[in-house]
Amino acid sequence: MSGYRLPAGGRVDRNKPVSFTFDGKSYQGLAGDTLASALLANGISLFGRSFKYHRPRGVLAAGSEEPNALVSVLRGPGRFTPNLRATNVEIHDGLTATSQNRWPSLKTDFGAINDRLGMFFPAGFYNKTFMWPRSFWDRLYEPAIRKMAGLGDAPTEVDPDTYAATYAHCDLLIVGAGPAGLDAALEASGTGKRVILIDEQDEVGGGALADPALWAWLERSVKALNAAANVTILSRTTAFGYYHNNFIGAVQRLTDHLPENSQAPREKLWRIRAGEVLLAQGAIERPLVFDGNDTPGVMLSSAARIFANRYGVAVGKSLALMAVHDSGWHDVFALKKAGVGIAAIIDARDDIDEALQAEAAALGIAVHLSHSVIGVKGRHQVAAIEMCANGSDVRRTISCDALLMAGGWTPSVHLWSHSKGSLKWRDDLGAYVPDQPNENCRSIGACSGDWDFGKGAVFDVLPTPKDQARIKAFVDFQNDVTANDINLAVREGFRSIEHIKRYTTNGMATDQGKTSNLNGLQIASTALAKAVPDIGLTTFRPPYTPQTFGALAGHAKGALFQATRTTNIDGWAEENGAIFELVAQWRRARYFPKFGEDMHAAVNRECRAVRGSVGIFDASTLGKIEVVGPDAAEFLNRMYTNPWKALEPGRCRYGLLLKEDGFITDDGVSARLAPDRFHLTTTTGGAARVLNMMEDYLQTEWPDLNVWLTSTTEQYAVVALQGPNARKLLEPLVEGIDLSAEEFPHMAIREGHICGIPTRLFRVSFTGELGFEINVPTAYGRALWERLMADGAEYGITPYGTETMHVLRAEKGFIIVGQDTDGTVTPYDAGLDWAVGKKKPDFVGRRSLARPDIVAAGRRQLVGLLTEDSKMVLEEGAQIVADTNQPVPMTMIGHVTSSYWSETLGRSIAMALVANGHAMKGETIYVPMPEGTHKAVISSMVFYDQEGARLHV
Amino acid sequence: MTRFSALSLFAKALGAHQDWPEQWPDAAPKASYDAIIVGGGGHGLGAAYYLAKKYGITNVAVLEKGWIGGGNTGRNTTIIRSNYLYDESAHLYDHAVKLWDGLSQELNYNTMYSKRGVMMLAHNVHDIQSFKRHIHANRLNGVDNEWLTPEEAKAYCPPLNIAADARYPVLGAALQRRGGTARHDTVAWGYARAAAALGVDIIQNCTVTGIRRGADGAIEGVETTRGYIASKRVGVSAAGNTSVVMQMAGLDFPLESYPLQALVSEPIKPTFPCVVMSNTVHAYMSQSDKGELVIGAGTDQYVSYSQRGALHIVEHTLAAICEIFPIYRRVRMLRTWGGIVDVTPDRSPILGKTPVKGLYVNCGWGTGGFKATPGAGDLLAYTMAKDEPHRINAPFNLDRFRNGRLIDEAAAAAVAH
Amino acid sequence: MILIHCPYCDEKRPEIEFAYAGQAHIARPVDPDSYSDEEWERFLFIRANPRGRHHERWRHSHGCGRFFNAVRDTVTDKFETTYKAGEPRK
Amino acid sequence: MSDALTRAEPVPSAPFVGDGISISLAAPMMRYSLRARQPQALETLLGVKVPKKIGAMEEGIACLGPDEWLLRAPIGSKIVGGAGLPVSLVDISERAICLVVEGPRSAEILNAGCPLDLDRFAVGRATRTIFETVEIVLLRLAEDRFHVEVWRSFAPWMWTALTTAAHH
Repeated sequence: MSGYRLPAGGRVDRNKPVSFTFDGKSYQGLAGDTLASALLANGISLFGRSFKYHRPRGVLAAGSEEPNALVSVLRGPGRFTPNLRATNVEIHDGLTATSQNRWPSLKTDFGAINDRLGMFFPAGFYNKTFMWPRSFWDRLYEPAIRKMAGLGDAPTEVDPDTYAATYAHCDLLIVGAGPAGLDAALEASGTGKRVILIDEQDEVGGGALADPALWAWLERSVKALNAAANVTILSRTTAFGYYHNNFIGAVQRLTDHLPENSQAPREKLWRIRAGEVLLAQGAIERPLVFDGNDTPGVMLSSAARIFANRYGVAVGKSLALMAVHDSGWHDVFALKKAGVGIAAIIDARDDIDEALQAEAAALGIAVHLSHSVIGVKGRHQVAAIEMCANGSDVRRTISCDALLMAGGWTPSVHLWSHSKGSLKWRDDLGAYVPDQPNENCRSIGACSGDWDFGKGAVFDVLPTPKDQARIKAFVDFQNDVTANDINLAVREGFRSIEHIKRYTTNGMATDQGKTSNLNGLQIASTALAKAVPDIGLTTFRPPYTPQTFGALAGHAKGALFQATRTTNIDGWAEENGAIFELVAQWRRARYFPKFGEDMHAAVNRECRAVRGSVGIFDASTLGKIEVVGPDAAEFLNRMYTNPWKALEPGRCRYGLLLKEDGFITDDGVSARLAPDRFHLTTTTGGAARVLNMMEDYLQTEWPDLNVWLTSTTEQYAVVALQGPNARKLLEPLVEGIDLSAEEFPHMAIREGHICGIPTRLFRVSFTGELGFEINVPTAYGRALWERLMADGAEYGITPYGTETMHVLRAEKGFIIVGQDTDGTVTPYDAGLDWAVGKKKPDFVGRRSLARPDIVAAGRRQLVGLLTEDSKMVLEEGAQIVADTNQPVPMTMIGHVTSSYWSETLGRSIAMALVANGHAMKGETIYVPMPEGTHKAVISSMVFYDQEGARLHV
Repeated sequence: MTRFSALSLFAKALGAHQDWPEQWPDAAPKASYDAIIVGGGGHGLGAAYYLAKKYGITNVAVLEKGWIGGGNTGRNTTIIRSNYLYDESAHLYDHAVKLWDGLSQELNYNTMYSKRGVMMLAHNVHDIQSFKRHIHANRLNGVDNEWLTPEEAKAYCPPLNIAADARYPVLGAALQRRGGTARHDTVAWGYARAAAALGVDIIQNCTVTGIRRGADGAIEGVETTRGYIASKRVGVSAAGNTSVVMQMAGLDFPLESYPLQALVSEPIKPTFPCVVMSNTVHAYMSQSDKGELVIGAGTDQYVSYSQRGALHIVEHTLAAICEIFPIYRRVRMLRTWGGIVDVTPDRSPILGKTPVKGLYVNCGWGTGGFKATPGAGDLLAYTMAKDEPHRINAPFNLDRFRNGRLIDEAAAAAVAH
Repeated sequence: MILIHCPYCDEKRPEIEFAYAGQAHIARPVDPDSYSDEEWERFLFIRANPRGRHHERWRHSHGCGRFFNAVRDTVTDKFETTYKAGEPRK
Repeated sequence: MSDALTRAEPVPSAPFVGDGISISLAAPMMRYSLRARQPQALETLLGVKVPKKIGAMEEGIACLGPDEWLLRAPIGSKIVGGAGLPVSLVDISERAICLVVEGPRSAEILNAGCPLDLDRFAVGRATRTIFETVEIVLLRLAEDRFHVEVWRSFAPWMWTALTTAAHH
């Protein structure tokens, strides 16, 4: 093709030349050009290669429906974007674009061998072959297929750009700023409605941009809208999806059109809730289906007009038109008037409006009615076309360098369909149009089927004297789907349009069938001898055009991806070299290595410190719920497995919570502060779940109870002081609480002050040592911690993390819900019979404990394990068997839930769920590991201080 | 049945592909069948095929309300794996994986089973414990599953971000090398073609509207939009619509149907060599033979049959993907879609007999049914042919919800502390 | 993201403020012990899961915090009504 | 007995000031969660007026739910206990911090992550809501001034989220 810049016209700025490169070669365009218009102006016709056959392809369209002209753009390190449409890429100085899916070059592409062999690759060919020999699939066929796959290259570096997002609300959302959308916006601009007007192009105007007669009106309209305080115009913004209750997703492109990269967000996601939606998205012209219709230079008639009128670019020196719709005639007249050479008008219809014929004659354009193009000469660009009178086989050749197709119009019903509005078929348009809305939504202008482009006829494949079975007449250009592929699918028994789509991949390319769906339907309709509405319409799914992952997600990247919850003491831990672990949403200090210790060494030291003197632990993440009201005890009695009514104020109790299915879901020590006030604790990960569960029962099942639940997890920082010297350290700092063993026994709570700050002081222990958990208002957590560290120096106070906490509690046989239980464990399985109120008539989960399988023998029960080799620490998760002399698959009787080196005991200890484990104390079990089988004996879970002497001091 | 091969493809090409026969005839319903399968997805078509192939029951109809393979078979992200924790699950899914291997040859239809490996990421200590438990259980069950360090995981999947300061750092991964993907549509089509060749009627656009039971309560047949069809054996394999069909037989089921979304990117050149799953971050991704990044999103929170999901689910999913694979932020999402997944209380399937004589059920696969396709089909066929479950699917009975013998894989991976 | 009318706040609020809470009007028995295993199974696990009109519970968890009931069409996802907990089935 | 302990806050003490926006940490205050079936019970007990409509705010008390009020008052204010009565008064002074979002761009910046229609969120309104995935209590004190109450552990995230939105 030999496109060129027209001497005048267009909306480009002829005083602002822009330099850019395509495939390494420099070109000049004008400000306002797209990459497509600029390359066309430079005489470029070859833009890309098709997906399957690697056929040379040019520009088909002028907008976002373009299936062929896909390019990659590089904007510096990490800023590589594949698969952009040249018709949407705005040029700027320094733009670096490359073609795709070709090797070694666009002109000489070895992949084009596929085109020569195309007869062997019809639709669905891969279903039928690559099966023999079987082993070749993994090693040869599939790798080869994958190598051919894909369009543009994948990015390889992390994108340095940022993305923004927002919610927005309006009374009226108008999608599409063509004449219909602008008119609607103007009408609403005088009202009190909040209006948002969205358009995907860089400039509002839509179809008016290609109609100079409307430019004056356009300028006035835009000025009026810009002046209207109630109207927000979002250009370069694509409304990509229409979701429930008038919720529309849109992406605004902010920086890609600028020559320089910046810190500004590249794109912004708009999540818009609209009172009413007006869809004014216009219509897309349909290509025609005939042999050679994919040759570069064959394009939509409307696109040629847009290139000429909007960009001042003639797509060729001599253009022919193949029309079945009047709109093509008008395009050609406009082109002719703009100074573009017209070779001929060919129309497959015989009955053409006389006024059109008269205008063609007046403009000196040759007209061939009842004729169809049957072939195209030229590989990288159109050199000539072959045509034939319909029904005849007398062929005529017409020289031209571009062929325009006017196949009629397809209303853009995509968003309407997303909204689940219904569609109706219109035979006269050969298209679906909106019927009944499902939301407060209207479709206006061309996308509703309401337009004045004139009449047209509907064809499936243009008449041809050639053997239909051997022509290459494309329907889906990007995916290389031909009319014959669709016929083959029908022949092979695929009858639903969804099947035909999936079998042929018609409409599944990156343009999502914008130019191919309707032609595919017509061809299938003919092949099946069924009316189009009887074979259905494939569903439109968001997004309307492809949208970057970054826009949809990128605002929530890095630190903003998901909050990491930290305690008031976290900063101290970080400054003091803690190694952290993530527990639920929190980050917790796992251990505090000193002098290059590994975890093992650090944990051993921390354990020795707690057992020997005193350790300090940040327990702030434990969930806390304050339960207040006259019925507080009654409520807890119904929720927890054990009795709560008799608990005296000032005392604590271990609470075990089941789900209604009888399995353990949470536990924690809770305190009664007053007859009508409890301070509950939950596991770190269970806090929100437990509160929600309790609210559910309270509000739904027992609304008569006078009790209220308040989360106080974050009201208190909790510092655990554990070890024989804990009391000595604490005593001088506490006011108003007698810490003596008699006055403040294990499992008690007192309120008072510490260092002048109010505290709820728990005497509890998860370590088996004398211990306190000091609750203070959160803001003082760190200061208290630092004070204790300072004052505790004389006792060698040692901060410890979750790992040491785990070891110490395991030595005492305390379970961790979620580690030693897994959602399938009952209190009995866990050996917590003592925590189940046998006399209580009911509690959550009680009935389920009587189900047949729950009372049956053979359940996995929690036990202690002592390895025969005391130095051997079993791996957590390791499986247990009773008999090692069995083939795979082996019968497993349990698994190791917790396993540690116990520094205190000088040996390893473990906990395990073992079938019938409670009855197997003293029996030997086996743990087969890849490196060998370990032997262990089932034991009590309490490995240290079985009498609890260390607690009650 | 015309045998598919490179040779037949070549021969037909010379005739411009004009004489390919129908892959399966579009059957009209007969008055009665020996067995009826309700639901023309991969599972149902597979059941019909195995009934005919292995158990000699060829007078079989598959009733599909729309087009075959149009439900979850054609809407899922095609992940295949069998590294489940419990013996019951491991045996069930491994039965399927063994059938996937060689399915193309068995059906003479390339299902494109690609053993690309399925890697599950561990992001915290709890994940590590849970994955190790899986790995050891799998090893003793003869199911491959191995532990990878973060560096090994990165080597297996180079786009993976293993930076220690990531919000959800990768602390390791469990890899099942036999896991992978297959081409979803071809599984339905391949079974349909092979079943039809054995005499099975594939009946599309045929919605079951009622179930007829005799005086003794046993199944007599089904009412459909295309008339009454008699059969003493009816297998329901209707995924999200199972509750609706079961209610026609007077059975209430422990099922809820939720919308599940998935999405693909535009095709890009090969960049992602395996399947990666992160249950903690909710990200599931592979790359298709066509070059699209195939991404599984989460379910919406409410019961729905609308096949329409919410935007915020997609936002969360892609945020997760971009955290784990930050090089893909500039890649573009091409298409999203929704399916309806039927979920049981323990999130394991129900596959076996029902309280109604002659009525069998295969449902409750939730988000993971595709991987089980050949196994579920085979076991449903066995159960229908013998009127008793195979030992592999026997544990997946309805009784477990009464007696408490649940098979709760998700609970086993539950997070607390 | 659907909009949900909270019967307590008496306004429509976005879905992400709410948590779905399953089928509505499944009352916990006053005396679970009197339930047979079958009846207990029905209470725990059997759900209507209809195509169409569904009685369900929601919690305005990031709002007023209340559980309430709703009738919603599961095919269109449209709410017919929402009403306060404790009010009779609509 | 000992030196007083000092507070540690989760966000910078220096305000963020941007184009048309400032974001700053409010001074510590006393906060109580007040619960009762009837507002009169609280009014009698506390001797204050309690707003009846969910979302309304009067004299530092915001009605967050049908039986829930958030009381915010200067540090050192006194509140009675209500022991034995069918009410619940819980001290949550330190559970959250308050970010003051002020300036003509306040609503725009809050809408980066908050899905409410802030044009329809009048001065004097207060509600619990969500910002992306983090729960907040949002109070509008003036056309251009909002308070964002956020739990302490989420506060660093919220600070980053708001200041990032302000940068955009």
